[in-house]
Amino acid sequence: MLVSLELRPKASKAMVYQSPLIAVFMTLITSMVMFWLMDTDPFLAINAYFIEPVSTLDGVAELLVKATPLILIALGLSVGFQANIWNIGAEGQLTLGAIFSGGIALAYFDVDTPFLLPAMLVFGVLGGMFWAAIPAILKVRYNTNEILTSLMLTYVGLLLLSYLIHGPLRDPDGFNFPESRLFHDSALLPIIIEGSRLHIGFLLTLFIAVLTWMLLIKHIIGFQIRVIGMAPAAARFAGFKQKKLIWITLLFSGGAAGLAGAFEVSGPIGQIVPVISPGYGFTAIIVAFLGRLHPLGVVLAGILMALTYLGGDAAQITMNLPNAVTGVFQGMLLFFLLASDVLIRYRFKIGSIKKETT
Amino acid sequence: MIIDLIVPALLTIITASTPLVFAAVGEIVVEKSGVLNLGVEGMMVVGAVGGFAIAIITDDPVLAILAGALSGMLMALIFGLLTLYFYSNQVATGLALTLFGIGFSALLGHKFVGITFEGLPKLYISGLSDIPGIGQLIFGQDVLVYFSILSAIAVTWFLGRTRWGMIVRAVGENHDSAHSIGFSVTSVRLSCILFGGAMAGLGGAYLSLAYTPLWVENMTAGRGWIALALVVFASWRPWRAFFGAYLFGGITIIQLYAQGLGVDVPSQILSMLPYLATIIVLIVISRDDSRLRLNAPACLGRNFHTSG
Amino acid sequence: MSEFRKLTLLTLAMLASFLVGMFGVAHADPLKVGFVYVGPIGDHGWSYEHNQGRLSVEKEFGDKVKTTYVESVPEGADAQRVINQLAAKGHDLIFTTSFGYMNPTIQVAKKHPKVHFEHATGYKRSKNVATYSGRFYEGRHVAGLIAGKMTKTNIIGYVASFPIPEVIRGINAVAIAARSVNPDVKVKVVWVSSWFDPGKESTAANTLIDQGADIIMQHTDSPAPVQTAQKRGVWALGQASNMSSFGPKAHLTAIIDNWSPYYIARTKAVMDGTWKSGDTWGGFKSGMVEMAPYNSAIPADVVNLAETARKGIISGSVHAFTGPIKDQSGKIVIADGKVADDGMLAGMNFYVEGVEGKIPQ
Amino acid sequence: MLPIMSKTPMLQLFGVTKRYPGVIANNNVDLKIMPGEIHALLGENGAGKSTLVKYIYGVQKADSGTLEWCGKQTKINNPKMARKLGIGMVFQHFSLFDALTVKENISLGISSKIANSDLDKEIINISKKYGLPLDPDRYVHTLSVGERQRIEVVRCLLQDPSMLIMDEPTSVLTPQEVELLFRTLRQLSADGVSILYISHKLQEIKDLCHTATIMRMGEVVATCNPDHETPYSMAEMMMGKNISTPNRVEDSINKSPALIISDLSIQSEKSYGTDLKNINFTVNTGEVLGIAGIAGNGQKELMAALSGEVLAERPDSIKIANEPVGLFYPNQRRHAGMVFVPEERLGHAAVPMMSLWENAFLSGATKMNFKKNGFIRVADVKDYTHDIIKKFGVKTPNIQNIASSLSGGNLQKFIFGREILQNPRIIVAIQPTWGVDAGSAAAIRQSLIDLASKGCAVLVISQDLEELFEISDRLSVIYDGKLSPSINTKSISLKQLGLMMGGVSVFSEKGAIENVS
Repeated sequence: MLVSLELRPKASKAMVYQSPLIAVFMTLITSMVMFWLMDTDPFLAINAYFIEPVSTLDGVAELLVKATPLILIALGLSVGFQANIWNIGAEGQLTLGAIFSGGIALAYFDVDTPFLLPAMLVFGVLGGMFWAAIPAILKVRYNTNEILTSLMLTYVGLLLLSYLIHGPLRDPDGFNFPESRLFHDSALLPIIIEGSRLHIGFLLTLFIAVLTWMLLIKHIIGFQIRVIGMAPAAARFAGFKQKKLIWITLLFSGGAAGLAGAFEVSGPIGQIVPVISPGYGFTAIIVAFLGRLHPLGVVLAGILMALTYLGGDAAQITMNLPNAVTGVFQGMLLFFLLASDVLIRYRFKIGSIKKETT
Repeated sequence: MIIDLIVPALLTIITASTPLVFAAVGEIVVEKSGVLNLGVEGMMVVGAVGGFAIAIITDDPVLAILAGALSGMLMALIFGLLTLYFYSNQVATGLALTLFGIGFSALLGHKFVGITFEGLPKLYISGLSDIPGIGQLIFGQDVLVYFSILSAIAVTWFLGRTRWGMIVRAVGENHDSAHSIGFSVTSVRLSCILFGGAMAGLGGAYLSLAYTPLWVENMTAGRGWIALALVVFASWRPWRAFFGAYLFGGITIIQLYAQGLGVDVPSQILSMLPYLATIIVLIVISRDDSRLRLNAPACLGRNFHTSG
Repeated sequence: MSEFRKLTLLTLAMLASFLVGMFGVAHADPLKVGFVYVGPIGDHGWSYEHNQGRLSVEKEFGDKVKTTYVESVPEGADAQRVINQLAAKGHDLIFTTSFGYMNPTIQVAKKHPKVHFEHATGYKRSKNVATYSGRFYEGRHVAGLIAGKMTKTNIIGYVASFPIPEVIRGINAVAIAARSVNPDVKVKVVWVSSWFDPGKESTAANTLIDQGADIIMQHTDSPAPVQTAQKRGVWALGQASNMSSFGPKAHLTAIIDNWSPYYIARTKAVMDGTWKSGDTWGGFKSGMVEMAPYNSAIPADVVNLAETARKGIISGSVHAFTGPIKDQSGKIVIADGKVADDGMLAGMNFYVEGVEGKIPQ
Repeated sequence: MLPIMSKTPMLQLFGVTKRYPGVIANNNVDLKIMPGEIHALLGENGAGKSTLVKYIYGVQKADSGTLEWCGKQTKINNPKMARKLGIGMVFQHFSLFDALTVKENISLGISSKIANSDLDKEIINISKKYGLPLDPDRYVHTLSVGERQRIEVVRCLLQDPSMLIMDEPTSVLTPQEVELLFRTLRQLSADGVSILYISHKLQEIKDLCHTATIMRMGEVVATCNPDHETPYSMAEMMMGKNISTPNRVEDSINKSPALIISDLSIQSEKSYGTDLKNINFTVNTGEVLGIAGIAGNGQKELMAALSGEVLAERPDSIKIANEPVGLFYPNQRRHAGMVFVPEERLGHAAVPMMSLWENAFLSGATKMNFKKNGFIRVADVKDYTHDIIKKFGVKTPNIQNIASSLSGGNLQKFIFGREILQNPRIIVAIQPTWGVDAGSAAAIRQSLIDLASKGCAVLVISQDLEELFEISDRLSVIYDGKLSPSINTKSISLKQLGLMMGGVSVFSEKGAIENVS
């Protein structure tokens, strides 16, 4: 092997910023080869993925609409992941948040009050927290693996939504179709850019990103979370209570996912429908890692991820590329991003003939 | 006669459980070596399309099965290269693998939508297979069903009784020690990852070759995730994963049966049963902390790099 | 590195402006028709058939049209964005082919009053939003007659997706038709809570066969139930497209969704400037619903029965929901001699006599 | 005397150099080991001993240099090859697998494929021959540290090695066990087996070894015959400077009970831990109480019980002066004036990947008032960190550097500084100088003595008997979760202590003490 990896004495600060660029560059090269092999003009395809979606104001607004739930959920997850709490059931928590907040909107359907929207958001958070509290209590009381319980509960949550939308929450005038009534204006999030769908939830998400940053970096809770993630024994030594942190991180991530659900139903969707999230809860896991579990990184990663989805639409519309290409394209981008992270802590050693024993 | 009800139900359970057995048993080996590959779904779906494509092109079931395994293995290779040689985070890489696999399989399978073939041939032993009831159950399955049972037994034997199995466990238990007494952690793990990929590929191929012999996009429909849950459910023991898969398949079928019999419970609530049952079993087995910890590979999910 | 990146970006930006320029010029010529699909076109069911309709539009009009499709668009926030994209990119006619696209379509239509929208299976219309759907229950009626005649066990197994009126209507149509020729028939329904999960659909079919069904019908999109029926040696009736290749022996016939005539007609209407909003609910008569070729195993008299019914439906002498029709409790819901009106059909939410179990609520 | 066997050296190294990023671990090292020779490799932590033996054993590659085995130039690519050549190694941090059985562990470490049934017999044979009893079917996690070492030794011996490498083997053994091990090693030496013996315990080397190679900062500084040297002269060569022994000032302050433990019993949380049984002791202000014992006899559990990581059953089983604190959590105990230094520096006392100031915050937060409404007062923490670094001579370029970038000694000084600057009434430290260079170790011991002289109650739990004799006023022994009454350090011999550590109840049965003394 002529190229080997060598541990850097110190993590490279420069590479923290450069490695994503390297990854994007590698993705560009590889995907252009792929497009070329598929008899598609590589430059047009790249244009469709990266430039076209954001070439109009409306496009930018849509990008941020799409990025909002991804960022919000990933913020919550990144806090948990830092503490080694693997909540991968954000999809279900989002669904419960949507059910709770949408339930309030429907219960007070005829009431026109400025308190309705805040109440919906609060109930959205509570719904997500409720669903995340189940893995929390099972982990604290019975030591049950939260990866699996939160995942199983996602399926249960989606079926619960299906049950409710085919029954109690159904629009009474909707010919028994599985949709709720459209919410009244008092249950809808204010729009930031007139004529677009960009709602105030995006600003709230940015605000939550700042709060998360403060919590993680400046606050003792964040310190405890990081310690328990990196060295559980040191957390015990310092007197941090593990069970309390399990509760905090799961409720935080569940609450964030629930809020994302509330944003979706009170923002771009405006009613309860059988499919509220196209898998945001799972995609957000990747967003959290791409963002290196850092709030700022999560915001950027969320926007990048959203861009690939919008790019996928654009590629279908303008290039007639099948949707499957988007999955492949996203996968490659992620692979390169994940692989290039190695350069932060390692560097390439070229020309070394001595190979490690492994 | 009760056997007339039970035998067909068992036959249905076998087909529903076999893909889970393959994927879960494969993942057990991967996790025993200390690697958490969450990309099972992605490997399965690529295995499904790979197996089906070769079945249509060559019309040779053996080649098709091999192609399914190989497709899963190639996907696993991506995961192995990233996590073992580029030290990427295993959780994120596994998820990305699933995302990639679903798209990639759709791209590959484009030309095979709407085509069918007759499916894997079933064993027929004159006399034995004709025994009413159990004849078909025991002597009338396709080769992959037998192979799935064999694989659970073989992996149990491999991990528990062979030197190589011991090495796998040792690497998953303490990769630093394993390295210092001279085992190549990276090669052991790569082999396990590839094996896991091949098994997931077989699970996927079973879906497209035997369970429903056709290719449609995203046909694994979340079975990879169930397989992952089964691994912990089984506390990393292949034969328990085998029974776990049959239990899960059984509950799925019982709820469909209940509907057919007109049980007055909303179908969505019945569909929750397998997931709720999994949670309950997880609670029961997790309560004994020490036993779980003894079986769980200590290095699970941690990357290894020689310190020099 | 950053130099190269700049260069790449520059190139891409140039290309982008070039592209925009091109669109400005190219817009006037062919009519742009957009399609939004809920599933992959590779599902061999619902979205597949809509895509067949798109292809026939292309074939019919050649380079006078340019069609675009976006597949696997989730119902929810994404739908509105995609529909809006199509409208913003200069499509003159947009077909949104899933019920869940109803409100997004209405929303986008408000913003683009000059674009013509066609929403499948919904009930909300506006000046530039028309709705259309198929009277698939007419096909179910014919299928029900065949099933009632062909069953030996008098149990029809029905693999169903979600309890929406459209699916329930189909189940009832089958039960009514089958019992009209064979009063002992019962319909057993298993809900799989999915439109598309071949494995689960196959398992559900197996379950029904285990419980005595010798005819498998389905209102899900994959051909797996047909395959299963073939494997188990019982009859099957396909859904949405001709599925006989998946079970040549078992496949009695299928109800085919044929969107082509409608899509061609509506495209032509836009070209001619005669497009008007409205609701089209087409059945056998308009060709939107068809029966797949009958299996040669069906006796001639049964084929006759089926064909008579089909022709009767076309001529208007036969209606699938003709009273007296009783619900499960035995109460008469459609009086003797009356037929169900479209309002009742659209919101149908009860089982008729002969269907087992309860509708999941 | 070295038995003369052959003129050809068993192993010879020429100019071995190994660089790590930023460090030269081995610089042009030469080494020669004759057949049957017990050869000491002596040096402080970080002198490059471990790197060198890892090279010999094929675990790591060198950047340059050659190796001759039995006079032939050889390249050892991996441990398997080393074992094939006849090199066996007993690691300092055992290379064992907790979840596997003794037999499985042994079988993994040997290249020859001895059938399972035979292996059982072989293990028992070797065990008997060298007095190393082992049960092949037990799981490693149920074994004591001493037993674990036996696995490693037996594993090596099963392969009839020509050379045995032992990395700090005696640090976990009682003096009696050490004697037993030495007997085994001498027997092997007489059979012609070469032994490369790594240690920094000078007396041991003098007792056992034929030759000593002394390393410092990656280089060989001397090769000598230990018989001709004094421990002091070897220490000087090893350290390159004079070593200070702690100064003890006979105290004049009034002593009063500071930490009182009465009838402390705790069931271990871990399935293979040691239960604490009726532990009683008192530490007075201004004195150092030492607790000796072989690892695995309840030290960790005792430490956890004292620090509050595990709570006692009753509040009054642990008292600070008169205040019952048995049900206090760690930070409540810190408020009451206790500080703790756990055994594991990285991962327990400090978070490896966190900066020094964050690690200062880790245990300093409570007592030093570093929080305001839950937010961290970063500036104050950083001042405090600078203070620690200055007062305790911690060598680091920056307080932003992560804990794992510090050498063991520097980090341990930092940890002690962090705790001591909180002005404790009571300090509890376990293995305070384990794996720490001699200079830092001396500084740490001195700081403990100074602390006592200022009126602090000091409790030191350690396996290092020299250390305990050096700093303790009184000594107790922990064995199987039980603690002996304390004895004045001056009135006990090393031998007695050794017997107590081995479980002989010297004090409860009067006769026993007379038998041994």
